[in-house]
Amino acid sequence: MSRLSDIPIRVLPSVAAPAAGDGLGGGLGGGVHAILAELVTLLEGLVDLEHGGMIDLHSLPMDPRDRTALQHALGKGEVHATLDAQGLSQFQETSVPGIWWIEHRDPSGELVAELLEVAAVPAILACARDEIATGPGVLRSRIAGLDTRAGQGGHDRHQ
Amino acid sequence: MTDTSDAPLVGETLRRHGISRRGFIKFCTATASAMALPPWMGVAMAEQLRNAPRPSVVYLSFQECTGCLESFTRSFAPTIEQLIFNVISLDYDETLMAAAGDAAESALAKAMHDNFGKYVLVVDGSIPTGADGGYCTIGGRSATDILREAAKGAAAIVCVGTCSSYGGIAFADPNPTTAWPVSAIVEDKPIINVPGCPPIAEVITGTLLQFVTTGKVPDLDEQRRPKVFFGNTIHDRCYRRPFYDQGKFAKSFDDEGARNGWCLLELGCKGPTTYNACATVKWNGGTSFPIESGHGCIGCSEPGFWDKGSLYSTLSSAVWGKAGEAGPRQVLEVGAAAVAVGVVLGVASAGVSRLRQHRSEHDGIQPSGDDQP
Amino acid sequence: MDLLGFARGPAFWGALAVFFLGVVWRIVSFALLRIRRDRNRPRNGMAKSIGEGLLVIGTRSWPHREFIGRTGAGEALGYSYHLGLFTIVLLFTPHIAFLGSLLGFTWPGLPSSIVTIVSVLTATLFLAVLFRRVTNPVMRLLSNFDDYFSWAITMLVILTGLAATAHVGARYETLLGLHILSFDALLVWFPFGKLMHAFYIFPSRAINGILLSRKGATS
Amino acid sequence: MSSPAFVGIATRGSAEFMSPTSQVAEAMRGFSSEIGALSAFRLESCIHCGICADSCHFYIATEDPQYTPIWKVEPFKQAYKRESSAFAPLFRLFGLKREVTAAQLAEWQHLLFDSCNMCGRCSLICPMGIDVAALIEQARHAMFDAGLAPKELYDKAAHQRQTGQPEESAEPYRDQLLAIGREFNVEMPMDRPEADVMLCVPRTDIEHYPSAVAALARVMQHLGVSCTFRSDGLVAENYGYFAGGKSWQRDISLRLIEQAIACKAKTLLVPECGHAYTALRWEAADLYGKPLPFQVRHVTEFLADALRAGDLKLRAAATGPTTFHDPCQLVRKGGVQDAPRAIMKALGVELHELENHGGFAFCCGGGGGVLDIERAAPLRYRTMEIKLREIDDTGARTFLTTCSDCRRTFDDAQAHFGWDKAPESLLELVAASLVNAEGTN
Repeated sequence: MSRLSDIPIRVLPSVAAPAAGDGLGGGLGGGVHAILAELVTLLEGLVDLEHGGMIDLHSLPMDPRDRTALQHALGKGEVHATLDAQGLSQFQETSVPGIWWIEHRDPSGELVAELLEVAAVPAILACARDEIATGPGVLRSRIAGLDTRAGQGGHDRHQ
Repeated sequence: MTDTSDAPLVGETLRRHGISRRGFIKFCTATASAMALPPWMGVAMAEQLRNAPRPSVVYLSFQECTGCLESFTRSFAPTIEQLIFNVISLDYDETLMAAAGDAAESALAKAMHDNFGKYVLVVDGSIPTGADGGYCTIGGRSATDILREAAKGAAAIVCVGTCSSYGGIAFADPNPTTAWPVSAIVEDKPIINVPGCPPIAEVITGTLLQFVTTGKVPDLDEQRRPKVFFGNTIHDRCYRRPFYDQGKFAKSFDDEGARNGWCLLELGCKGPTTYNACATVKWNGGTSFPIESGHGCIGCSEPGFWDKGSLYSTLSSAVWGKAGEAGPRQVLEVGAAAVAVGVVLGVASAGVSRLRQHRSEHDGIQPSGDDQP
Repeated sequence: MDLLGFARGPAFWGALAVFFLGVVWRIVSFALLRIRRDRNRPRNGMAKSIGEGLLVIGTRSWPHREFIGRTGAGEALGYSYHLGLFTIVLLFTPHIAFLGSLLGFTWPGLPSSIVTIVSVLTATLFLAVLFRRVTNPVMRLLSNFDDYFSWAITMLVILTGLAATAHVGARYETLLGLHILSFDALLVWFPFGKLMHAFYIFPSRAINGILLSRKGATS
Repeated sequence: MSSPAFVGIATRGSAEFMSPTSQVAEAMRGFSSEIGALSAFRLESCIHCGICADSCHFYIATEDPQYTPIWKVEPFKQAYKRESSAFAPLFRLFGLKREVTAAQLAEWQHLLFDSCNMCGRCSLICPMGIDVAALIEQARHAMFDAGLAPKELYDKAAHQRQTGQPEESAEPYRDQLLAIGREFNVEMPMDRPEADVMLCVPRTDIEHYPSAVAALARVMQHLGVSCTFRSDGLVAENYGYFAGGKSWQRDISLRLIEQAIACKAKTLLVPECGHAYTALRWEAADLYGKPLPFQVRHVTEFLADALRAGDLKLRAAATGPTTFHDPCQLVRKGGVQDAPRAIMKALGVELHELENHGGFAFCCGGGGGVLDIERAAPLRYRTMEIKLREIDDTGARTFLTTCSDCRRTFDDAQAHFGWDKAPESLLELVAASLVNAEGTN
């Protein structure tokens, strides 16, 4: 090949949508079965021991077709949550109760972690006890602030 | 840059920068994911780090190309900003620091003095020892001297890049500057190698983070690389591995196989013998890695990769001389020489045998009709 | 230099040189001994003798009907592991790449999984062959160091190859280095022992076939 | 250095004439001198697969691994590796191959002579294509040179070399032959100065089967062939061949060759004797040093030619179900594959082939001089059972062959086992089935 234009270009069919009947075996990694099997184990653990777990999708060798197959297998549930801390994070409940599809992105929008969490609610969403413990104080000081403002007519200001 | 003699805790710094608990857990989760640690470790790491002091880090550059630092500054998880501002105290780095000249050198002296025995020494570049160290001097002092002095007070040395880890391109034949890796100069300090040309950014930051979190040298392999990043070959974790198992190989860079994303082994991919995290952590924030872009692994995180023959010769192929790739010409050369010697020996051997036979005939045995079937 | 570099570099070229040198030395040493002209009037002319003799290369690959009952199983065992070895050596892609780098051309290979299965089968057959050599009174009587050593060195190549493919026991590059090194050892041993039969088998069949055909004798 | 004749004297009873060490040296030197490219190639090629054992009736009958054909030349393989092979200096330097000892060689006398008929069946089974029988023949030469040929074979060879007869006889064979002619009323052409065909006879026939001798003369007479016996070259057998004395074999063959040349024969006719065919057809010219000025034909080949030319007419022989034993030296090794069966076909013989027949037939058990070695008899009887069972299995009533040594061996078995069959000569059957010019007997 002497010139770039000599290299023939061929458009491959999109890998985003698996062909009908492709099933779970559509991808190359063959890991979709394994992931689903691990989810079953984690779900059973959640029911019996009230202790779920997480699967890090980032570290698994998956090609786009595997990913699509996994998404198809899990489906979409009712709850969707967004966390805005050091970039946006999306929490999507799947159609399988107790399984959450989590994407963490950094401030520039890059995907930095992708997880499947097996839990009633993703742990990161719940408020920590020590933080809740600071709540009354915060509120009290705000009440005090309201009183002051009412008294002084000062402008609203958050901490 | 912070004075760290009684360093503030990481958590405190975080709060000061307005980073929430969730934000930090998320950061640690992403880091754990990048380091291929179990996801729950991210949470544990977050808790531990919040209560750890920010350690001082000194970054020395010797015979290098700044590629490693370029890579370092492109870390996505954690970002270099997150790392520098929240977790560590980068007290000296010629390239990144604002100070220059004597001010920079005195910052180095102060950091080494204040944190003696506690700071982490990061080194990139090989150390040239030829010409009395004259090939690389900073402020009139040779790289060897600077390294030796800086190493004295270091808790550990992290060698970033193939040059400081193994000597790299400067060390390659014929090694004109008599360059050496850090491990050849410093022998009494724990050394963590993070090789690669350059290393993956997340692997550099992850290694630092892990050391900072635990305060301990992680599990290393025989090349002193953290097993958590260098425990598997590229080949083991390669998404093209199924094609290898099916025997589907690209034969050239623009053939059907290459376009179909088949295994690049025959195009010289060194994945099977290269230990690195490229296939899992990937590059540019997890965008892709060389094989995903259609080029085989060149094995840059392995010792002496510059001297192991062509980047495009198959891994199992024979190598000729110190670095050259072998081919039919060498087979012919070696074969012809060996055959020639073999013929000479064979003729001599047959000659001796025939002489012995001839003599025995003269000794009285009748000549015999040899060899009728 | 690491093990792999040594194995596929100096060790390989040294072994290849010994291989060529030894093979030629050994063959020339006997090929240049006297060949007495056969003065007896042949029954079949040269052309026919050569034709029939060359046929023996094929016909002797399987026992004559009269012998199958006693030797069929044993020969089948022998040939099957040879077929296995050929499959592994010639159709495993990394091997093709290796040979290709030396010869300058390549050919299509088999899926690695199939080659792995063949390798395991071949190794099993190889064990059976050793078992037979040790238990069969005739073979035990005939066997000497050459037989056991040639067996062992070939088995070593198979096992290190399997270990390298399966990543068992050590790092891949170490296993690959050991595999290539064991192959180097096999190359060095080749001219000195029975492995030479690879060069002998077809000429031997043909020459004796020609000489028998010359007499019109059964071959 | 001793001449072979001297070695022979040692064998004949006074072994002290030659120390064991020099015996071995002699044998190995002899072997080495005979090693040419071909034999070396054969020795090189063996892969110790042991498959040849399964072709050998001595092994099949006894399952004793020492009877594996290639094992019978083991000391010579050892000697070759040590003395003549490419790496001989290494073998000697590191002592990788021991020197062949006298005791070892003496032990191998049993394997090379008593338990080998040189039938060549092993040469057909070897997957490496090694002609094992050819190697054994060379090993026998070395054994002879070492003075280790069995006494019976040695004595007969020595006698035949000196007198032309393997043994003393009450009357010279010439006279016996003429007497047979008188007894069977057939003219014995003797010592004619010129003839197209020179005849000779197995001395086995003279002593045991005079009718076969008569049959030969009768058939020749019938065909009107110009032929003659020569009193100085009567005996077809060659004990030099059996004993392994190559120069003796040559001397013995020379008698026939010289007589054939003397009477300007175009053909030397080998009678019903297998090893005589091998010795004259496939080895004589080499020993003679140049191509023979006449052709060597076996009597069955000669008769088959006559049949084809229409010179010989035969009437059907009422032999009933019949089987045929293929003499190894003729059929397997000699290439006389078609002639005997062409003749049987012309005779209208109802042929029931043996399980192993043609080129793959088992030896009768007496070939290679084994019949003459007294101590070998028990082993020979064991191995013969294979052959006798095969013959019985055909259900044939008549049993033909065309080699007097084979015939002798079967007769001996008949006596030993009380077997119910006796071999008959194909030549005699032909002689009895001749159709004369008028179309009657």
